[in-house]
Amino acid sequence: MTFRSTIRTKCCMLLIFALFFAAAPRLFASDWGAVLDASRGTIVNFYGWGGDPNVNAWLDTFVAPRLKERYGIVLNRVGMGIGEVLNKLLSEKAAEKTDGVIDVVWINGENFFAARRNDLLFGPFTQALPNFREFVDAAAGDVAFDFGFPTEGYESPYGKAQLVFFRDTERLKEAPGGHEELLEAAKKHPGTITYPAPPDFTGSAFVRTVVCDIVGREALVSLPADKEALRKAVAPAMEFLVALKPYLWMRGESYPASSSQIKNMFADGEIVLGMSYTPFLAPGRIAAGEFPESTESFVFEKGTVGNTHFLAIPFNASNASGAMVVINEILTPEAQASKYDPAVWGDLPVLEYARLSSEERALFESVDTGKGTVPLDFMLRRRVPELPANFIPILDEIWRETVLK
Amino acid sequence: MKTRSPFAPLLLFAFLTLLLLPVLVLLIWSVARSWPWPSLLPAAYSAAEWKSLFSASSRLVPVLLQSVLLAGGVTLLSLAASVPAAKALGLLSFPGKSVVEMLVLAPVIVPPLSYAPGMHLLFLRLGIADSFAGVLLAHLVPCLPYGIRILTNVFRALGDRLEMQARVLGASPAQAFLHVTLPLIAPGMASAGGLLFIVSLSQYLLTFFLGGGRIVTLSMVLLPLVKDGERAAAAVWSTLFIAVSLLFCLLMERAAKRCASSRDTFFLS
Amino acid sequence: MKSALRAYLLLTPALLVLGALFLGGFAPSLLQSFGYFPAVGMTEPTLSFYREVFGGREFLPSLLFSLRIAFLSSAGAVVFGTLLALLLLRTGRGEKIEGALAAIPVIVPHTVAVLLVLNLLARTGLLARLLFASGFISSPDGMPSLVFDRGGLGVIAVYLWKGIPFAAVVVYVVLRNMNTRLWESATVLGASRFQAFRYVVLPLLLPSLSSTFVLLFGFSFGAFEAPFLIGPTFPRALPVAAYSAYIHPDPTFRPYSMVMVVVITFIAMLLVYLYSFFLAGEERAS
Amino acid sequence: MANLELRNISKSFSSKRRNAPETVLSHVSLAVPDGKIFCLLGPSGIGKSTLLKIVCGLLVPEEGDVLFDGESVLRVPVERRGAVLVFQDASLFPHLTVEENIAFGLKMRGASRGEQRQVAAEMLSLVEMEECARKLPGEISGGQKQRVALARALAVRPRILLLDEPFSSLDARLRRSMRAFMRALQRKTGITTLLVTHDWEEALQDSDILGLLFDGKLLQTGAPEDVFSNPVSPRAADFFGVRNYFDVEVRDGTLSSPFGSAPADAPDGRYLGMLRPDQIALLPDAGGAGSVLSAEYGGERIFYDIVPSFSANGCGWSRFRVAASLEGRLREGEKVSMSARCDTIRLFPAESDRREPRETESSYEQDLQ
Repeated sequence: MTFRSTIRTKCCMLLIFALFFAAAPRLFASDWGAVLDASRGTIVNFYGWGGDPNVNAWLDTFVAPRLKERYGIVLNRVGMGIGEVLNKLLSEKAAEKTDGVIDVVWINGENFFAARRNDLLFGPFTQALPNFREFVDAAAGDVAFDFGFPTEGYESPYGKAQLVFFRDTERLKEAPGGHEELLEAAKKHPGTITYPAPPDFTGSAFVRTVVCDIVGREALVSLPADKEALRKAVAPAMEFLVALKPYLWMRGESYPASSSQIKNMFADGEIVLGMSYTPFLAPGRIAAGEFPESTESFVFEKGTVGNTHFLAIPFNASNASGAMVVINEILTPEAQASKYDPAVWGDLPVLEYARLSSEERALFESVDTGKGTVPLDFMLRRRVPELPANFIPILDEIWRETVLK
Repeated sequence: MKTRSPFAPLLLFAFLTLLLLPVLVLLIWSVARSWPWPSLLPAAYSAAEWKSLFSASSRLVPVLLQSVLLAGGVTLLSLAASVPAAKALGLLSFPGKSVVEMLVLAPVIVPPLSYAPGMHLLFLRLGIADSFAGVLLAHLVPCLPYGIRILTNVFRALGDRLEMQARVLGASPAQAFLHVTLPLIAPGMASAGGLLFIVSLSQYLLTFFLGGGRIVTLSMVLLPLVKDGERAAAAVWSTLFIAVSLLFCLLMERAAKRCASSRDTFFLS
Repeated sequence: MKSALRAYLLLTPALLVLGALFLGGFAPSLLQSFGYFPAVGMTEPTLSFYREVFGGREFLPSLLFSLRIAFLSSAGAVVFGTLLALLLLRTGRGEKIEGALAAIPVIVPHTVAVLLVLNLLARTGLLARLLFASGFISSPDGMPSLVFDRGGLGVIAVYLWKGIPFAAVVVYVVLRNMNTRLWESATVLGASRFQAFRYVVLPLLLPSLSSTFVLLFGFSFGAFEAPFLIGPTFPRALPVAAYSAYIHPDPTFRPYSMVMVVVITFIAMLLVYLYSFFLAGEERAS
Repeated sequence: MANLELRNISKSFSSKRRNAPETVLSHVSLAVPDGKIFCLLGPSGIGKSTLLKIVCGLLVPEEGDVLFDGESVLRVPVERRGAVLVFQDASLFPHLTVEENIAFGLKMRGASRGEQRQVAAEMLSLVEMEECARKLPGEISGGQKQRVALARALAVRPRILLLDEPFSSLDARLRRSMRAFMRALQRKTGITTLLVTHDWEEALQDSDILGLLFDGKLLQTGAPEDVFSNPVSPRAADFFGVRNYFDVEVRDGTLSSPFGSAPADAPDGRYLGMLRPDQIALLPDAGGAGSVLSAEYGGERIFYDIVPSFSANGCGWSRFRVAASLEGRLREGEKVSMSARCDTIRLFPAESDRREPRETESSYEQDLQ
């Protein structure tokens, strides 16, 4: 790749984005019908983490058939981690590939931050979605900002999640209300507590929860995204995690690589306490017979981190209009209520309750959140907003350097 | 060396058990619904994972089709390129042969991680990234060395006397190849084919990088299942993987045998 | 000269593919490792990424970890494989088992082998359950860490499971083709069974054993799946560390990944050289 | 050095193809006095080599005993038995130099390096191969390999030397010189030797005692000249090349054969008579009892194939082989009369087991091999 061609691409991109900025709202608001027409009969490639069979099944058996039926769109779900997706986009950008295969990408946090910084996303497009305009409060903190970074219409909310712990009440009698009690519990049940290693999404969120529990979110948000400054600020939290280490599974020498492993280990009885970024994971698994009936969810007194996860469209999506139809469909009350069901997925809805009709509200109220859950309002009151996106990789690195070593 | 002592057969049995037992455990996992610690056998069995394998959302048919077409195509192309190369390496001497031999050997040891990222950039520019053709080409790199190596040995064992004999008897080079060399190396090609098919089928990283998630083979399905600890589903897909490989190998073996027997009649007639 | 031309002509398709894709695929990695990555605006070649990676706190442990698992798994495979081959030969069951034995490690990919090892050796795996049933341990925590452990035992187990049958078949074929009179001559000259193996059979096996060792070493050193799936969190095997750096959300991190990729490739090429050296020895011997 | 005795050795191998075990040796007994060469002659098969492997301990007999100096060695393991076997293909260790090959046995016994080197040098000079000490087996000729193999065997000062067709893979000239070399070496070292071969000339020339082994049984043992001239059966006679057979009748102490009559001390009855090719004389004779079918020039002799006119009665050969001097060469188709001294006719029972030779002598010899 020559220097000149890079300049040329950059100019082209700028021009395209400028055009969209200026024209998008009007264009799409009036021409949703045109978008629907353009997308009819097309295939939309939906890229996202494929590690949760419940999520996969929901997309395959709920979303896909509805899209097929209503809009003639074939949804092709591709399981791929967001890191790989961004790298792929990056390579495509380097090679000036304009007809990319990824149409929709499941994203948030530091990945959205990185994607935006490298101009890997198409948009802004959210105002063009009828359902977004109708049901979503675009100004709400967890919609307008993603890990402290403005979304600017480049991603549309998909669901909300919060880190939730679960324990086997038969074996771990008391729910630890904070980090000290977690340490106590670990001392009492050595080798049966662990957390996934960051940069796993859940593990990383656990570390941030501990950081917020010990240092407090307020003490951090105003800091610059500088490794040394952050290292100093979170030092007490890292010290705590080091102190916790000897009592962890495998004496903290190794950590499970993913939250799904935590799930298996809990199901096998290898650990007595687990955690998930899917708040309603436990009831679904109890119902499936994998988790013991005595499983119960809980959150820290001072709360656990929570965030919104989003859907975005890559800069070179071949089927951007199809992608918008898919995203719009996911914002329907039916879809949001469907995935809210713990038996289906257990993901929190992103729609503004006040904007729903009574029938639509009934959809949500009829969902049985099942056994062993934390009540939704209780949980939301103990929700700590995520730290700024660009802190995340730095915190993960600090964890690797101080705790893992 | 054949002495009778009960120790050796026992040790052999232990060895084989250690090697084969895991496969049996795999089969049990594929029908286990719940297998809590510390039971030695599952607490509940169900065919749910097998049923879901055959349901539409598992995409069994497209995955199988893509896997077999890809591996089959890679096998054919690799063989086509391996035969002439192996002939050159097995029968001819030429300057730079040792360098060529090293290059031809290299991808057996050098991991795909070394060349897959760069290859992806290359393919993006050529416009064949995320396509079946791209993955097909990419798989040639780890597969070709095996094909060349096996067939080089075949050519070396065969020598060029018979082909020369055919030429002396009036066959053109093409005729000599078609009627003498090809039937003779066919069994070697068949057994090489079995291996190539499996090497291609097992490629994860290359398929992942070059297929961009669109080319979904058995390996692509398997790795996330294992990574995310979906043990029962992983067991089911693993069994399927082994079955497909085994089936292809058996087919190839039969083809090799048929080639061999037809070779015999060729000699007799 | 004419035969040389013919040889090159015959080699063209294969060399075209390998040259263009293999070398052409490696070239960008090499360039990026020196910080030449125009797509993200990095155009100044520099050695700083090498300095940073080599000076980083994870590189050396990762490299040593990879070398360690590669060495232990391939040495183990060669030793146990030889033992298995001798057993096959002694019991006279070789002919029947050889084919199946050769097939198993080939048709079962690393990913499945990982699953097998997990099912067997994890803390709640079958081995732990057997130990529990026989009263050796009282809880999964009493089970020694065999997978996800820092020593990489789980990863080694995967490579052993694949490598032992492979080495066994290689050794078995060489042993079977070896003149049994050499063994007999040694014993009539006064060598004990061990001496005959040590001084006659082993030296003759050595070229095959070495090339098998190098081949397996190369596989286990460069392969990514097994340490990715059941390796320890720290240190990560070099290919896993390279992969993780590769999928880092920030593209300017990619040169770090490529430095590791270049190191892996360099070591692999050394192994290729060694392998072809031993292979030549093997061909001379046969 | 020791005398060797085999008593009643039997051995069979289970055959995969046929269910019944295949008997290779049945009740073989023989003795080799100290310092002598015993030569075991027989068609190539597993029998002879099996016997050698039993002597050195590589195989265990099902029945019988092996004694060195009157002591059973069956329980002594192969590496301590002190009987060294030299294989047909020399079986040199390809990764060791000639010197290291020769010193191998000493090394196994834990001899010092100096001793190893000294003995190796001694043996190398014994087999006249000093210049090859540092060469690898791949770099020396076939005859040299055999000499090294001999030296390697002698280096451990074995009690018994076993040679399994040691020179059969060499060409004729080399074979002759190697045999002479081996004989001289054996005389020099005085080592008790058991040699197996399928070459009857070699067996006759090289042995002190000759044994004929066929179908796992020892047919005849004795001094070479005795075995040669007084075979116990047609089978034994056939070991030494083509023999001529014909009907003989004895009545009242008189033998009558196509070659005339003579007194005989055999009981009355029908017999099978045998004459060697050199025991028959030919004369051109228009009214003779045979005609020349073909003549084959054999250097010092000419071999004629004669079609006798008396073969029709069913018992004798349809063709005779006669060795004649070069003088008075006969033409093909010429009528001849055959004569022989009737007292040299060797008599066998009429129902003796024998085979008609095939078209040519050479194919018959191949058959023997």
